[in-house]
Amino acid sequence: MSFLRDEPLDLSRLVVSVSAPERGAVACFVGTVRDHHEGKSVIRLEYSAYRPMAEVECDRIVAEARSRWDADVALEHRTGVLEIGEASVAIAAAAPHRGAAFAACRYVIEEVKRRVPIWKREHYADGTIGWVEPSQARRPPVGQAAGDASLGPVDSTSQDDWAV
Amino acid sequence: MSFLRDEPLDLSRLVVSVSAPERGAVACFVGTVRDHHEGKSVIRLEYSAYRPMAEVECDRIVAEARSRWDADVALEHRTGVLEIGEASVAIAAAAPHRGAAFAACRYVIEEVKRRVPIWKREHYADGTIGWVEPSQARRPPVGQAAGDASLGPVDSTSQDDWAV
Amino acid sequence: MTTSSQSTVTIRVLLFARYAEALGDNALALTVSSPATLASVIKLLRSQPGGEILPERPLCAVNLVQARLDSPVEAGDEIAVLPPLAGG
Amino acid sequence: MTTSSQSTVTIRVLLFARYAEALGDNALALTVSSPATLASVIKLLRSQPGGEILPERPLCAVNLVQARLDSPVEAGDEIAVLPPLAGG
Repeated sequence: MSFLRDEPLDLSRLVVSVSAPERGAVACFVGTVRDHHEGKSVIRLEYSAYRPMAEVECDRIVAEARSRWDADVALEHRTGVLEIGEASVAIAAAAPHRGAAFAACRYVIEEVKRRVPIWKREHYADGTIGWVEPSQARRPPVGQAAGDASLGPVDSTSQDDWAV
Repeated sequence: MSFLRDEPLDLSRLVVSVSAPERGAVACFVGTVRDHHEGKSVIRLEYSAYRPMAEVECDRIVAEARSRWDADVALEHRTGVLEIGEASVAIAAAAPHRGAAFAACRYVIEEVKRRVPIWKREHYADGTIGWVEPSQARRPPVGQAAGDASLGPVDSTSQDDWAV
Repeated sequence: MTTSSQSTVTIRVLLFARYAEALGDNALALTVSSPATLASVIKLLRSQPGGEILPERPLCAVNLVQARLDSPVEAGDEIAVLPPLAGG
Repeated sequence: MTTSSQSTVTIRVLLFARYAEALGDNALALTVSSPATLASVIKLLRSQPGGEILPERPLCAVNLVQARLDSPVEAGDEIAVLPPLAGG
């Protein structure tokens, strides 16, 4: 199975894939392409990836979420050109109870943003194009060398951060 | 618009209804019928409601979530007979950022369970039928009169409980 | 249409789920002293056949809004007595 | 296929997004002293035309796993230099 997709994502398919008679709670997340970024009007977006590593990293994240919350988890990320409103990422997490489903789902989107080697390039209404840098919150703290970021899994002591 | 539905719920329709170019994060929740409850094998489930009050209460909950998190929120709850695995409740919350989307979605499911006058009757594999009482966690604290539960909106000081 | 004498009022009460089953109907008309409160309606309801299933202080709504037991009620109000909720 | 002399090794480096754009290609072969580390590869990469865009300590992966700059690297390893991630 591939986590990276060149075709439109289908949340319903993910929900079906994780649902089961013993798991009565499904939490989902869909990220869609916004029409603006830092004051500029965006008309379309292009996602590229270091595909083999992105697949491996997605697989690790999903496995971590499954084992931590006894959930079943499905994840897909778009690559290629996306129009405004199209889904860039879709996640479904099913568990016997909703707390675990929400926590697993939230964990996966945070870790995808933090660890999966994917980049995006925005096409603006004024004809310019720009690589999107992660927001301030995701840059290394001030005083640390730029780019000296870590993408290892969160250590187990921070698991509570994901409780929802 | 009606929040109570006699036909199968469609999460995709809810996601589309809340999505917009400026809201790039959609968090969803789907509750499905489980095949067991307190050790008994469940074969089907029946939801009934005090419909006019349930509609009003759902409307209030959605309005609260919208205004607290600047989110757009859609909610549907099934009534009638449901088979195992069918969705009993579906929620989609869209916001510019994922924290707000998750918090709004979680708020709605918790409040639906706490405040909306809906009841369910389980049909068991052994031929018996039982009204489902809320779990221990949702019963009034020990020492409080049975049934003396409140279904008013949470007060504003407890808003942080819903931060995700 | 209900009519009230000088000292009593007839209140229509909606019942649901387990309570409707126990009391044998999903709506009952009860005549109580006027002025009436939710508490006086509940007290009479608990004395009906099957009414012993009701707790002393059940969840109640008047005109679609949760109401305390000391709330006054009048003929024409939509009174509902709600078993523990189980939606979601 | 790369060959190494007694004192140097040729390392193939994958580049992505902004870095690939700046260095004009999504893969480069660099010859560095042996034994080599990620740090020695990055140092040489930063001296290439366009390489000044790289931070001193970029995010790197060796064989699909994030690696520290003091990690040893050999011919045949899949070395990747990653701009700040922007998935999701």
